[in-house]
Amino acid sequence: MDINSIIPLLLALAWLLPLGSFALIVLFGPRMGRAGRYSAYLATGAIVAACVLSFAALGFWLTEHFPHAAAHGGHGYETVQPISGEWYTLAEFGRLRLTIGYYIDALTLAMFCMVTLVGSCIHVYSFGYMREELSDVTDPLAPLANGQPLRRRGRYCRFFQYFSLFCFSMLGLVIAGNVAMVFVFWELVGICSYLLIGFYHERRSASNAGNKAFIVNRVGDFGMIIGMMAIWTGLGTFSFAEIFSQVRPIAAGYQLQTPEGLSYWLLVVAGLGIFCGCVGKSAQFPLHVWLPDAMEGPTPVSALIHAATMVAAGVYLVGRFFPIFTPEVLLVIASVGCITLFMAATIAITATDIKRVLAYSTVSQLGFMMLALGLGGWLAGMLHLFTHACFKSLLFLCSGSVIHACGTNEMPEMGGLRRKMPITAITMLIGCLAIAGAGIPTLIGLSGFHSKDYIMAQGLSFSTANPGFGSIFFYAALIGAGMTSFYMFRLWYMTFAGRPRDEHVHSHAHESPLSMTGPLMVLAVLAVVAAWNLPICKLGLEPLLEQARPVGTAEGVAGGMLLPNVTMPAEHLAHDPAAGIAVKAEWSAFAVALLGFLLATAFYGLRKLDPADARRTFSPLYKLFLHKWWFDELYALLLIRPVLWISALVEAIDKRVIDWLADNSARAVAAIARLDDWIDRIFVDNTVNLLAQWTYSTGLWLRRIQTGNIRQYVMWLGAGLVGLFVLMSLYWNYAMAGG
Amino acid sequence: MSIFTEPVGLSHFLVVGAVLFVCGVICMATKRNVLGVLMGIELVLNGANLNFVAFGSSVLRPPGTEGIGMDGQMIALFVIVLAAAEAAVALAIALSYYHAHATVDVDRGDELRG
Amino acid sequence: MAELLISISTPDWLAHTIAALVQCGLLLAIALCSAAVGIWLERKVSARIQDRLGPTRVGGRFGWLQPPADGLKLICKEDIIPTAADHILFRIAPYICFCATFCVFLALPFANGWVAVELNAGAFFLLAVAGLEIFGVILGGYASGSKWSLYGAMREAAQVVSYEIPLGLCVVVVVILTGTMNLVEIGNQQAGWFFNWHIFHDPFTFVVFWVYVTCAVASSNRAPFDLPEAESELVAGFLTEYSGFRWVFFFMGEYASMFVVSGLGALLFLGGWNGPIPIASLLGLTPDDGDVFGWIGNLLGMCNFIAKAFAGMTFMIWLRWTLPRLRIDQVITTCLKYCVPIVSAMLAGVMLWSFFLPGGLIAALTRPASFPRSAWERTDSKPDSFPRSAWERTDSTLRVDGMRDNGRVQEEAWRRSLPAVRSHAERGNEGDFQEESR
Amino acid sequence: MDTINWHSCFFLLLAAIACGFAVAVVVVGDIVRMACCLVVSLAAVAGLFFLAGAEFLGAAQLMVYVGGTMVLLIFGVMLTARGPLVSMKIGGGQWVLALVIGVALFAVLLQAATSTSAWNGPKANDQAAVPAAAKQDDGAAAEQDAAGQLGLGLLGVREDRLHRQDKPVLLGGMSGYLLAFEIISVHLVVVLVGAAYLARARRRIRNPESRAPNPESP
Repeated sequence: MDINSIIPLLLALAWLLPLGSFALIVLFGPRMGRAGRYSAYLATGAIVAACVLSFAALGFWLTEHFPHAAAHGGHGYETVQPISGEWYTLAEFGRLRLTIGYYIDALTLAMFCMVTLVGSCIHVYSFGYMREELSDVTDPLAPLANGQPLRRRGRYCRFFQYFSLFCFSMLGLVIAGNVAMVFVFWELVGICSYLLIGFYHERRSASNAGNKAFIVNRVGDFGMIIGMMAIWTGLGTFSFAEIFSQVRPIAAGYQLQTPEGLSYWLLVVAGLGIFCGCVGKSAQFPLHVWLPDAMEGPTPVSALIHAATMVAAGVYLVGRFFPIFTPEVLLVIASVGCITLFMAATIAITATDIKRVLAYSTVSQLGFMMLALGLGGWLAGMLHLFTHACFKSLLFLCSGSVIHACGTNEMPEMGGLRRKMPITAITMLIGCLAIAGAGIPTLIGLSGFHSKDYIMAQGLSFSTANPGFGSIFFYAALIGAGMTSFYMFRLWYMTFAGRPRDEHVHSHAHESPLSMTGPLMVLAVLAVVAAWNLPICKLGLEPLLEQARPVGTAEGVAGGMLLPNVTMPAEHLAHDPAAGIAVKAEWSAFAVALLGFLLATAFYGLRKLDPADARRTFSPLYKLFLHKWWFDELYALLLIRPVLWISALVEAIDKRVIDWLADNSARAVAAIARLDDWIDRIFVDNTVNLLAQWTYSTGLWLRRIQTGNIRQYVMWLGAGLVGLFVLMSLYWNYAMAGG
Repeated sequence: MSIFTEPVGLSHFLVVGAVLFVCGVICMATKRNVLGVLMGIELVLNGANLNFVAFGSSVLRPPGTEGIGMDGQMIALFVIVLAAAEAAVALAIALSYYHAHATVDVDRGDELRG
Repeated sequence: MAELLISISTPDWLAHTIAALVQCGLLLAIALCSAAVGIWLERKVSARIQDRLGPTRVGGRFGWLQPPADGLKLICKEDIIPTAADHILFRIAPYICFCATFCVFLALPFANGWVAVELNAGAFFLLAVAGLEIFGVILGGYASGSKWSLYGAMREAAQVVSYEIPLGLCVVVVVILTGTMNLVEIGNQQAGWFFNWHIFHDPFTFVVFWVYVTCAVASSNRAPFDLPEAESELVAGFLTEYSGFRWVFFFMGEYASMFVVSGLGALLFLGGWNGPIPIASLLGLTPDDGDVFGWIGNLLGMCNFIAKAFAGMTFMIWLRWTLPRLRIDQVITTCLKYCVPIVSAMLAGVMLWSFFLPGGLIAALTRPASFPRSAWERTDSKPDSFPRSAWERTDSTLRVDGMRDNGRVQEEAWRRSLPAVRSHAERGNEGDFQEESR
Repeated sequence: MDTINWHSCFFLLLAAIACGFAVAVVVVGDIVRMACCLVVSLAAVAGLFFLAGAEFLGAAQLMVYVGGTMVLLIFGVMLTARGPLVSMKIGGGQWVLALVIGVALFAVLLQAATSTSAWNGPKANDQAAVPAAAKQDDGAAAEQDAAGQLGLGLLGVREDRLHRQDKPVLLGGMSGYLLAFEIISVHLVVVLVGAAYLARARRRIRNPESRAPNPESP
């Protein structure tokens, strides 16, 4: 077997294992041990096995395609042809084929490894975190009508069942070989997200958050369906390989061009539609409102789904569809990413709920990725996707550990926890450093340092290539990076440093069990090293991803129809030592990060400055940020109220007009029916009765013929025969027989 | 020119068939015994059968005319077989009738009269 | 004979009538003689079995004339008709019985071509007419007005109607084997040595023969199947009220029918007039050697046939005095549970045998392996002149064949395609084939 | 004096027997005598079949009708005529009515039978008389195989139609009765089963107390 068949096999196994686990838990979950405790082992075993299989597949891949630095040109690596194919054809409608296929390149493999590795950590973490679900749970946040807290049975196995389903869906989304399959699994992860956000569905806020997430995602999916239809209309296929080969044919040197049947604008619509779906899933402006509410779910859910994997799926899809995006679409992506990262960062600064801070941080980081992708930095965006997955899951798990210890989400009630929970404090510090991009410029840093530097460099490269408006993106990213540093350290200081602000909380706090701290440590290591290359062979995430770079995108994009002057510079330009862009970007990023760190230390660490003063000084801004830019209110005003008004109006019309009409027509019908009844009885019935009487009397008369005497019948028979003969001899001739 | 020297023709057979047929009909019409009626039926069938055979026979036809050929014998054969079947069923019905009425008089079986 | 009479200026109609009467007389003589000899044989054999001598005085040493003497005695007896009897039917019944048996002799060949009426459906006719005999028995039993008679008649009816089924199937077996229902033809096909007899044709016919024996005994009401006249239960069954001459008719009918079934068995299975050793043809007494020699050869064959028939009768008598009587349920069980299934299976077996081993076992074993085994390719003198199946026939073959023999040969081609009717077809064109082979 | 046509003579004889005993069936009152007359009549009809060249059919008629059917009839007679003889005479009026109808029917049938001159048989003074005789021989030869032809016909092959080329259906004589044969075979089986079911001995329903066997009662 060559790797072209063995890798799909391994990945398919890794993909289907969680499905098997899901099915088993669905069928036998509650019977697996007391309260289904062994279902956790089953689910974890499945994901760990999937992880092993994924890494095995990666190993096979490396034996064949070991990334070597390209000899010519001195930049980048060779792009490797992906392995694509189909396992099974579901249906064929004319030219449209719906298949279960695969499209495997280095990105797919890396995603598999990342999802399964992070997933494994979080599964293990959940052992400890979800322990209370093993017995009956009293939920004070879900009061009954009589004010008593709800008591319900634990849902331990259900949690892991959803987790398995989610892992299956996410892996399916990654391995999918065509858009239709992507869409199916896209919706499946949406379902899982919905189920897990509403895991505590007795809480009103949780069920509302679930609905909100689902409905907001529908808006994005609507756009995605439009994009799919545009692709299908223009290209007549859903398969990735065919789409890319048609949009960027070899004959054209892999340059973007519009194939026959697909106008340029349709391509724009397709790109925007796909991006619209990604906006919904990745919580970009203006559909970001669901993600912070989604923190109602258990913290491992937030870590796995709403930070590390699912929301990254949107970015992944943008990266996957990168070859078909025209400059206009890329600019839209960059703009949306830019707005998102800035806005979310500002909200994160003022938030006090620890998970909300992290949620807005996630939104902001996703904005970073979108920005990088939009500016042509495919590698930057993807690299940040992976590093972000590592440190954001770490951060969430740490926050989960804290919440588990304190029983509250509010940072103002915490403080001084570092002595009580040293491991959590240290790992979270590493996470903060990583997300803030700590490192020594031009030399080495934590994972976030490298990926963020790529983004900054691309932003700077873009602003260089497009003087004027181009610099907006760079500076927005720069400010965003500074704010990231600020709010992350604010979070750490408020939680772990200083004195305890709430004695009750502090006295109850304790370090989490090993099943929770273990994953924390693993992820902390990952958060540090994720972006590093191995010392000698130069193997790392970056060269690997470089293998998956869509062909033809390394040279940058320029000259859209609408925006002929915009240029998305090639990515390697930013790292050209001669231009010095990378160095500049690194130093500026380092500087703003340091500034943010110093500010945070001044405000919250050393308490030299009072945050309340700052609040008073920037009161309008503070209010704006605190109320999340009034997005929820805006949506309520723009969408929900009108809908309610229209509903009320329709209700009124229904009651006043339609009901009246219905009532009166019913009365009219009743009146007509009475008239009809009268006619019926007088005329029709009598007629029918008369006929029946005639029939009856005729029958009475005729029954006398039926004597029951066989011999009489025989005589009639004979007489009839004679009669027939006579008639025939009189009237019959051969012509009548048709002869 | 007597009948003894003339070859017989089709009509001769047909006349015999007609006699059998009419006898059968009269038998059916005049017998009160179920079995008598049954015998009448047999006679009628035989009369018809004789006609079939006669029409199918090549002996009885003037030269140059083509009759119904083997069809005549074939149909007659079927009639014989079906008549046997009919007789079996009819006898079974007669037995049932006897069990029910303690007689074989068909005039007594007029429960279905109008 | 009619021609002879016409030649001596007898009127035409009279000549024919006389000829017919003479032939009838001959047949009647045979029927009566066979009955008489049968009765004598019965007496002697039963006596021997019971360690007696039997009739010894009338007509010499062996009591030759005992049957005529018996007949004379019975004719002299008072003719009794019971008052409760249905007079007409009571009188008619013995005649019906005897006439039916006599009619059988019409179609029974005694030698090659020596048959009163050579019927194409001879075997079938014989069976049909032999079945009529019971009509007389039933009428007699009913008309006697006695319950014993009625019981006997009922038993007779049940038994004979049941046994007609396996009996007919046995005949069908032979008909399938020979492809004809003409009894003369059946007899001639067994010409030659005894291994040409149908009983030795294959293992199935051997079994069928014994089934035939059983059924023949049963259908002629002989012990151990003599329930209709079971003297220990029913006085004398349907014969109870009969006496004198009418009784003689029944009795002669019974013995004549014994002769008929024995003769039929000999004809169907034991080669008819063809002996174990073909004496006639060895001595040159075939019709080819001249009329007179042929006639002598036929005479020998007739003797052979009659000897076989009497051997069969002797066997039946032997059975009667050896075996006890069966119960009625045993009789019916023997018929429906044993004879019918066995003979059905044998029928299938014979069909398969004649399809797959048409030349017989020895021929099949000694035949070169390359020789085609299919039945329709067996003895085809011109394998390529006729298409294999009717469905392959082309118009050209039709036309050519039609010119040859006015459509006759084209029918041959047709029949050849169906193995079941092939031999039947060959028979019709035997002359043609002989000519071709010469 | 013309030569006597024995064929016609025997026809007359048998026709007289058939018709005479058929009339006897109508006239005779006793059921068993009727059956007897019927048998004779049917046997005569079988003879007529022989005369018409249908040997096999004649034998079948003898076997099935005269043998089988009549035995069944007599069975019926035996089983049903046990009770006290009830007079089953019918009134003279009905007789007259039946006779009128019968005679009328006979009249029309007779008219139909004799109206076609071609049916009156080959006349001696006809030009075709000599060929007719030859034809008769031919016919006899053809009829020799009647049983075989019938058998083939039942298997779906019409031998006597082999030369007919005028209609495509008849081409090759493929106009036999295989389907009818199969249907009739199945029909026979069904009828036998049905007849056995109808005629089965019904168990009388007795009172529960008398159902138990009583050893004292005979």
